[in-house]
Amino acid sequence: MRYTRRMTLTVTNLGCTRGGLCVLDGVSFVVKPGQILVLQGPNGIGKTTLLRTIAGLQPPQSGQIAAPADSIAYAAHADGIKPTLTVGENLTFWAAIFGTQNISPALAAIQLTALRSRPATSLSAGQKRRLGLARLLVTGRPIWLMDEPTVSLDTASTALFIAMIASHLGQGGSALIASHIHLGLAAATYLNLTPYANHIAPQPSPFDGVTA
Amino acid sequence: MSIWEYANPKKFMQTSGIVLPWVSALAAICLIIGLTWGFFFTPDAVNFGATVKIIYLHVPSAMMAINAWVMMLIASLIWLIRRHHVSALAAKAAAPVGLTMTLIALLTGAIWGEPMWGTWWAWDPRLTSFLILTLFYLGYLALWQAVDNPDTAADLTSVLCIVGSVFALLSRYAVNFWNQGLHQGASLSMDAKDHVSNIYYIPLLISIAGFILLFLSLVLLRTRTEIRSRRLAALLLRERIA
Amino acid sequence: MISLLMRDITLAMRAGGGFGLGLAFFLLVAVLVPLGVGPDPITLAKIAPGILWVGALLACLLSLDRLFALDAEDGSLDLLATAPVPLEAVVVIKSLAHWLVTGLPLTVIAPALGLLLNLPTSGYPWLVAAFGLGTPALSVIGAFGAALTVGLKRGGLLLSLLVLPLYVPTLIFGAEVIRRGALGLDATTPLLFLAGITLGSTALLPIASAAAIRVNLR
Amino acid sequence: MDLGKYAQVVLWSYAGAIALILALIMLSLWQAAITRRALREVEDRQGKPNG
Repeated sequence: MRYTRRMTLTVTNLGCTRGGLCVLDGVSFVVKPGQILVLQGPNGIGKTTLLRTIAGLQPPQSGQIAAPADSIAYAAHADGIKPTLTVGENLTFWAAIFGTQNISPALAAIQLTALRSRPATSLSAGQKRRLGLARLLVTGRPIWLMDEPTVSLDTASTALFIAMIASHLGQGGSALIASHIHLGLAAATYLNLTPYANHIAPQPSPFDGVTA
Repeated sequence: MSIWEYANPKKFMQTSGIVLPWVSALAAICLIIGLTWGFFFTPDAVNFGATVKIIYLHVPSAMMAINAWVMMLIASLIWLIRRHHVSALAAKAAAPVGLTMTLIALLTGAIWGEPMWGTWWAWDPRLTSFLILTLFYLGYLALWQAVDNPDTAADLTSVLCIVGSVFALLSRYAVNFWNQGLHQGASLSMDAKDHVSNIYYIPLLISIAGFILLFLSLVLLRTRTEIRSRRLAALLLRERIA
Repeated sequence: MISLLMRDITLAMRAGGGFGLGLAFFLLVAVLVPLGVGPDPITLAKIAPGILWVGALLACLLSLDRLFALDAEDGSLDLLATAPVPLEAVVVIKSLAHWLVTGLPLTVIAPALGLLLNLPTSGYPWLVAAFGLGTPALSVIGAFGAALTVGLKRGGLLLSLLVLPLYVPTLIFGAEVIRRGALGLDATTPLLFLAGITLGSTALLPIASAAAIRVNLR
Repeated sequence: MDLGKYAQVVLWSYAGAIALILALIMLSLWQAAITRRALREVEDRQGKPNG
């Protein structure tokens, strides 16, 4: 399916917090259709926090996030799969939420068609991860936010993931991926978040100046 | 909705530091005058005997129990809309004081009712609604304790306070519906002051003023403590990451 | 949105979904009380409305703390929050699913338990009416409590402390309907109050619940 | 100042109420003192009282 409108994600001077603590500040980048941007940096630097802020799950402390409405699909560490439901039921549910009717192309893309009627409990971690990626396909949204997508994927699945991404880009989609390992994606540009990490400047607290 | 708004806890600390001694001194004076006058210098009421003296505790504490919750409601709204940290902490500070006032109202109401109703607890609608108010206070305080991030805690408790207020009002009238009520009738009605003949009225006013000032001074004191502990947490946080 | 409803119901029906839990608990309460209070039919008849309602409250409360916590643990709540579906609607749908799985079955078997508690015959139509109109409020108010405690560690106990005071109006009016019905009196006034509370909370509370979930997801 | 047969009732009410108020005042003062001492200790350690 072709993404009709051209969707660009522009982030300017973004600052985000975790547990009241400002972890990243002044982050700016643009992800045009057909592009992948991989966010790199050591664990705990705030990759997940940044993705959650862009996905709208938490308010930014400063800066702007500009993206057309309903254009962002977010895939977190946890895949949102119900173990007691079958693969088909899980995917049909998410497809219905996003208004997509047919889940077979998505299943085919991640080669889980054979397991369609198998309960999700019996899936391996890699298969669960692939089902999570298939969920992105059924959202029909061009900009994908993915948090460590290749974790627990074996080499075959990773190749599958790369092929899926490539076809997504081919149809005018784009992806923002947080990963601490090198994905080996040809068309990807990399952004290291270390310079934006904010542990040097002391936190401005509303209670400054209060004395004993 | 930026993370913290200019609400200047520092300025609050300065002004409250000046005001607190005066308010607490005034509170002490009013309480002492109101209660001693009420206790020693008022005659027995015709059908109540000496128990009429308990109104100097029951009426003010009952009023403060409700006003404390109203104050917490307003402070919660200010926090949700204007993100003023001081008002969120003031709401947190007022809760234990409101709870104590409710317990006092319950205690004095139950003891006072004993000779009239023949039992220590008579499930009278008004006393029962104070019992329900106690549950709301306990729930509110428990929620503050259960959440670690102070800003999340402030948001959640504010929402609970708003919803709780609606249901407290509903319970207040549901309780009337549930029991026709043994509560004292018009002769010396609890809330309608105009029924109280004036020899009892003046000390009642003073003790009400005393309770209001006591509430204010305790809330100011406790809010200052909350602000200092938040400041302490911020400093420790900086120490940990520096 | 229907898909969310269907999913929640199938989840509840599947193994470990806890469908029969509330019903079994309600039956237990209705059996244990006479064992505790004694078989004397007159006393049982007098306390039957209250026991049935308290049993219903606790049965609903039992399955509420998992309402959002399950979705929060496996990430569905995050994904639902970023889906093109308003969170308020998600809360309403989950409350409806909870009611269909817990409140409705309670309403169906309540008359049978009324027999156990020797409820006078004139009370049964009012019993079903009261439960039918009152139990949805239990689910909606309970969902608010579940939303407040979704991220907390020991949320279950706190949920009861937060939600039970909010159940007081429904409990009082609900029991009043059955009590008057049992005496053969006309109980439409308390029934209207009961319905009013249910409609009011169903209309307004999801907004507060969704706000609480957004705060907890932060 | 004879309290009549209700003496018990009145005295217990006053005693109970005043005890509750004093307990709350003591608790609040105690908490204030602890927090203040801890804050002063950290401020001295960090050497920048105005933050």
